Amino acid sequence: MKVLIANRGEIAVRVIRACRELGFPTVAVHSEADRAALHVLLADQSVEIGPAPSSKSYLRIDAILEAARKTGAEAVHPGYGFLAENAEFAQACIDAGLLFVGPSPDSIRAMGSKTESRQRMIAAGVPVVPGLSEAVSSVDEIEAFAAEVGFPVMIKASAGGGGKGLRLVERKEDLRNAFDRVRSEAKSFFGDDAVYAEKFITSPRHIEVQILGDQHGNLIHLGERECTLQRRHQKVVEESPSPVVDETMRERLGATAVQAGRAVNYYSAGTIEFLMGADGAFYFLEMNTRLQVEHPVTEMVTGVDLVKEQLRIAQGGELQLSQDQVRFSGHSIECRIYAEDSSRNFAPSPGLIRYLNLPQGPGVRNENGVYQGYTVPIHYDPMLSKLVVHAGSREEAILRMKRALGEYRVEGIETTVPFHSFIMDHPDFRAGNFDTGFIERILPSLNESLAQGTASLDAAVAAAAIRAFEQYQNVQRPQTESSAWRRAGRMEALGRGNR
Amino acid sequence: MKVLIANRGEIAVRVIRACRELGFPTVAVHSEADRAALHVLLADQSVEIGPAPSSKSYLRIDAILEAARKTGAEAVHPGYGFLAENAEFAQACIDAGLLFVGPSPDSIRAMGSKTESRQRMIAAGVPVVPGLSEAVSSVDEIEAFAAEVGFPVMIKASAGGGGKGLRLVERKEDLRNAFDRVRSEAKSFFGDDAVYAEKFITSPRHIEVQILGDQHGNLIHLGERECTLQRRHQKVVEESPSPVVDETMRERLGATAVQAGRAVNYYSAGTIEFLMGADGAFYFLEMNTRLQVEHPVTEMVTGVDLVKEQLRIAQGGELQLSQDQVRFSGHSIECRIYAEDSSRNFAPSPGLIRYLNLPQGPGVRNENGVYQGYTVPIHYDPMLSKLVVHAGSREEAILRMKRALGEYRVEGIETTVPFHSFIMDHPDFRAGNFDTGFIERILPSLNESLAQGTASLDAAVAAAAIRAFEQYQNVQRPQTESSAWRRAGRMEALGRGNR
Amino acid sequence: MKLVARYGGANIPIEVQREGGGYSVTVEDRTMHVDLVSAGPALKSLRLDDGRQYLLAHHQQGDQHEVSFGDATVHLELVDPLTLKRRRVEDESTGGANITALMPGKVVRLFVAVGDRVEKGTPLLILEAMKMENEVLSPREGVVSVVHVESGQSVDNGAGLIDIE
Amino acid sequence: MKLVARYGGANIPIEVQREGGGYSVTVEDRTMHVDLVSAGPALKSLRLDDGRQYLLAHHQQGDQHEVSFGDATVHLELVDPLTLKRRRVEDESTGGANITALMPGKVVRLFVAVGDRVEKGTPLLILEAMKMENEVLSPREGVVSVVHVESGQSVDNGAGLIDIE
Repeated sequence: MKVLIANRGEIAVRVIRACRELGFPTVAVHSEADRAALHVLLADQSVEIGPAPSSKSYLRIDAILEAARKTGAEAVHPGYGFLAENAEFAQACIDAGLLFVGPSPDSIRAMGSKTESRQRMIAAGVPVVPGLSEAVSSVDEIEAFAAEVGFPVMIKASAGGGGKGLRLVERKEDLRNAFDRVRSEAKSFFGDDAVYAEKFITSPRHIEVQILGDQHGNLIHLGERECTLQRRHQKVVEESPSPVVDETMRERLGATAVQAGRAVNYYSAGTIEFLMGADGAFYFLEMNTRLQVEHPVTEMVTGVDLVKEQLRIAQGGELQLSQDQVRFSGHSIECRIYAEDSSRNFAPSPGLIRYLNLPQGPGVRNENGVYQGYTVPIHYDPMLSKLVVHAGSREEAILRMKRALGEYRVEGIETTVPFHSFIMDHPDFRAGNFDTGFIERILPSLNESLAQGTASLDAAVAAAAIRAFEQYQNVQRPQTESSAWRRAGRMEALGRGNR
Repeated sequence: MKVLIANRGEIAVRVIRACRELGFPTVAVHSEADRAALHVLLADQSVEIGPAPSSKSYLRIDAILEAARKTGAEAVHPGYGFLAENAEFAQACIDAGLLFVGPSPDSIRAMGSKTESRQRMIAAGVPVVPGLSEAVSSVDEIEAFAAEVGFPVMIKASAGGGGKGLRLVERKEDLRNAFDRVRSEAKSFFGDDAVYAEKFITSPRHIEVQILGDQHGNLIHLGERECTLQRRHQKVVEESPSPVVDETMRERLGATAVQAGRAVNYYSAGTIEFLMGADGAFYFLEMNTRLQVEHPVTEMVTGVDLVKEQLRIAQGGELQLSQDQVRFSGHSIECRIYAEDSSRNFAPSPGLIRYLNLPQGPGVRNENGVYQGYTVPIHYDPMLSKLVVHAGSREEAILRMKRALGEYRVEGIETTVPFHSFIMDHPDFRAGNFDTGFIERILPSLNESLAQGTASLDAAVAAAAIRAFEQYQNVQRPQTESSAWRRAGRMEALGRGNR
Repeated sequence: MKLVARYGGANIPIEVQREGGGYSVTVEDRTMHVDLVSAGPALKSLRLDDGRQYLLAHHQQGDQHEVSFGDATVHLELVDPLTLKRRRVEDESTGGANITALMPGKVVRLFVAVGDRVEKGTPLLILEAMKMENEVLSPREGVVSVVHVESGQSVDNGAGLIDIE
Repeated sequence: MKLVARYGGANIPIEVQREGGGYSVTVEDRTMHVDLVSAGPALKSLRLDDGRQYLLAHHQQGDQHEVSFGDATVHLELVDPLTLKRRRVEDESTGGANITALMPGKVVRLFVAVGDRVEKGTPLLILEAMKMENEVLSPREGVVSVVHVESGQSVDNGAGLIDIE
């Protein structure tokens, strides 16, 4: 089965690797900016589908289907992002006679809308964050709601957004005042004084559950992923299992996730995202009807290859495991390596990767999307690669990640590797003690930490001074004895020359 | 605990990685030829211990102990090879007040001698290849022996060697004739007509069992490794589990290996090597009282980090697992990547590694001893790195290995990567159907296969012709428009320059 | 050879000499005996007398040196003592500022034009790269003398954007 | 541009032209429209019209080209038609053979001296590298004219060992 991958970067590479192991030929598609991208180099065939902007290439359904037709592809894997959760694209693939490696367009559609998915989850008995589904006209209705779900509650302007027109209320006495204020703000900001209320989850964690189903009605879960560490709503570090989920909780989360999946007749790999309060209560947030960026941590602890399973399921295959056969072993952590400068407020850092050394050795997995000599373009997401580790326990996994980050070297552009080292060292992270606000809270101490590192100022001065000394010597006596710097030069020259 | 690693290459790197994950500072030792070797670069400290030849550096007990003294090291890990099975070295470390990360000198000594270890195994009830322990003077004694152990038997000159003075006997009728012939050959070749007999194991496999014990009397096994694929008595590909060992057999092998270890009061990691006949009967061959090259395949299927365990055990720690807690999961294969030219009868291929791309992605582990820009020296073993994969089943592991070998690129020197691809594709290997003669038997078809590969002759011609065309264009019009070849050149120049 | 290293606002005297197969480097009153070898195309291994070692990458632009250790980077300037003396005189007359792009990207908005008076911290333009907008602020007060770019234009790393006098 | 490719004992006519952003290459009567880009410091990606692609490394010494695909390597010679004609004339007068080291190593034994008559396959010397001894055989019959090395000497890859006339 020839598979076209409608994506780029590390996820396209991931899918190509899975296809190769299944003996499926692969077709990469790419924008004009991506001819030398790693996913293009690794595929058996490749087709250019448009100019650099995604809207003119990776989001062009017609161009992708044309590439499939031209190369005789029989299936399309959408990866994540781009068209992965676009029901129209899934349908267009099916209409073109291609297998879509994902769920049905109906499942995508049902879970794609916040309001529809919330309604369907409520109907299926899946807990959602308690809230008033309609705007209220009096504070009494909110008081009744708060009496039911408990404080704190958040009063929100129905037309709100951008952090405006909302107010957190901790005590009953403050309700009326807050209600009046939000209404008046809503009126002045949005010209609409409708307000509603939601339960506010204090110090929440973001916990998600991987589900996997086939087209024959089998649907299982593969445990949870801890995705609480986020910066600007972007996940930074993920792990499995979660340090706050025990076996009983895992069974409850898993059963709820399977229930959610069943409600939309789900098949292929999918993820149910939950918000979990400090009290362990959890609420459905949304479903991602596709492979997740952080899927490898689940693969490491369960031994299931999710991408191969997706491909087998798309072909009509049955699940290879029943729920009883799923075994969890050890602990896995993933760090997303971005082309961003941790020391300059995460400014993007595209450009030529002059040198790249990926960490290796036991328990280390690189899901790399780039290579040495590649120029990271300015047009796309700054994620370069994912670094994943697996070890017997959480503590060992953290130390392994720290070791691996120490081997990671990227020259030419800046990356978030030092930021991840900082997180791995943080006592609260080590203790598993964090919520969704953790990253923002620790950022102020990051720069201080970055300034230190293992760097020896004297060593740096020595290296630079020797270089200056050698340059001076070369000017004075061009044919002096060999030096490390010139030996280095010769080695590079050798490396470059033809033999 | 500061650890000195008395070794080089990939195993020294492996030990450094384990130490780092345990928070132990590391000291590398190196010969004059190895200042820029990977193990030296990765260690926290390093000490030069002598000239390039091993006898003047890596085998110098005094120089190594002096390096430990100078750097304040508290423990010594010997790796494998060099001084790893030298009881005198182990004793010298202990005498110098250092922890020796391995078994006791007594265990090393007991298993170091072929004859002593055989006697101790017989005494402990461990099966050895049946043989007459002393020379015989009449054919009747051999006949009685053959009646006891069954045909075929091998008649051997006691003073023999180099494949001379031995004869395989399949039937009783041929015994006398063979006996007379071997005696006369023995007389004429070695001047000594003493002969003896051994049972001959037909189509044997080489199966070994990993054991692990602490200094408190706990000793467990971690299953078997299939090491049958050898070339000139050098292992080429190893895997765990063995395709011919089922759970019952694993328990028998494991129990026998633990019995063997107990007979010499073994602690730390060790390996019992067995010869296994086509009938499943197995016989003790020898014990390796150290970490084995192929230890990673056991780590992949059991989740146990053998090097970390060795370090913990040396510190007096107890085993973290009981035999009942050992779980086997999936299948792992290791390919040893040598600097040898498969297409020229495995001629050594040292030199500068101009370009190196290690395979990555799910289930792939590189135990690398080299890096891009490193010059592989002529003085040592040609093993560059080990490529290890893990997957759910043997079939998936083979396909994963094949995929990973496809990503492996080494420019500047030749390696055995293509040879491994050839093995992975071989139907008998895929069927698990091989014995110790397999590699020698398939070598004649190797060259034929190498000539093919995925190479397209037309693609090669096109690439070369475009290069020639560009060179011609440059001569004609030095400032013509940009070309891929010159873009490449510029990219390299950028990579080299200072910014 | 004597040099002056400038970092953290201080001028530190340095002396470098060849010594056996390596070098002796004195920083202020601390003398190190070091050994330096290439480790591939980008890295070098620097070893001190006690065996401690660093895997580092070195980049240079004129007298500006950047030494990267993987998890941290040190920036410093190395000049010979004469240059330093000359420089001190020049420093008296403060010059302008040339603002350059710190990353390749696209100018999506321009806030200033030639002749505008700017304070330190005044937003000058927005540079977009990798789905993120980055505001470029004026590093000092002054008057915009040149605007090198226009809205919508793509720029390379290091390209001149705006000059302030 | 017209070329002749020599491999497998045959002379194959080749024509290369620039075409759009890529090239058209004709090998005998087969015309390919190809696209070629750099992929890092050592590799290039070559793509044919139908999207099939190859990640290859190219090395060259004079007219000798080596194209490596990772699991297989193709050696070929590329000359222009005129050179080929000239070469044919030279080939008539058979020359000698200069045996060079195919790997760096150490000469551990020398079997021949200047003036010795050798057959094709006569062992000339043993070169040791990485714990293995490698016998170097004479590629043709003739007389040893120069011995460039002595026993115990270390040699680099490509170093001259013995000349035969």
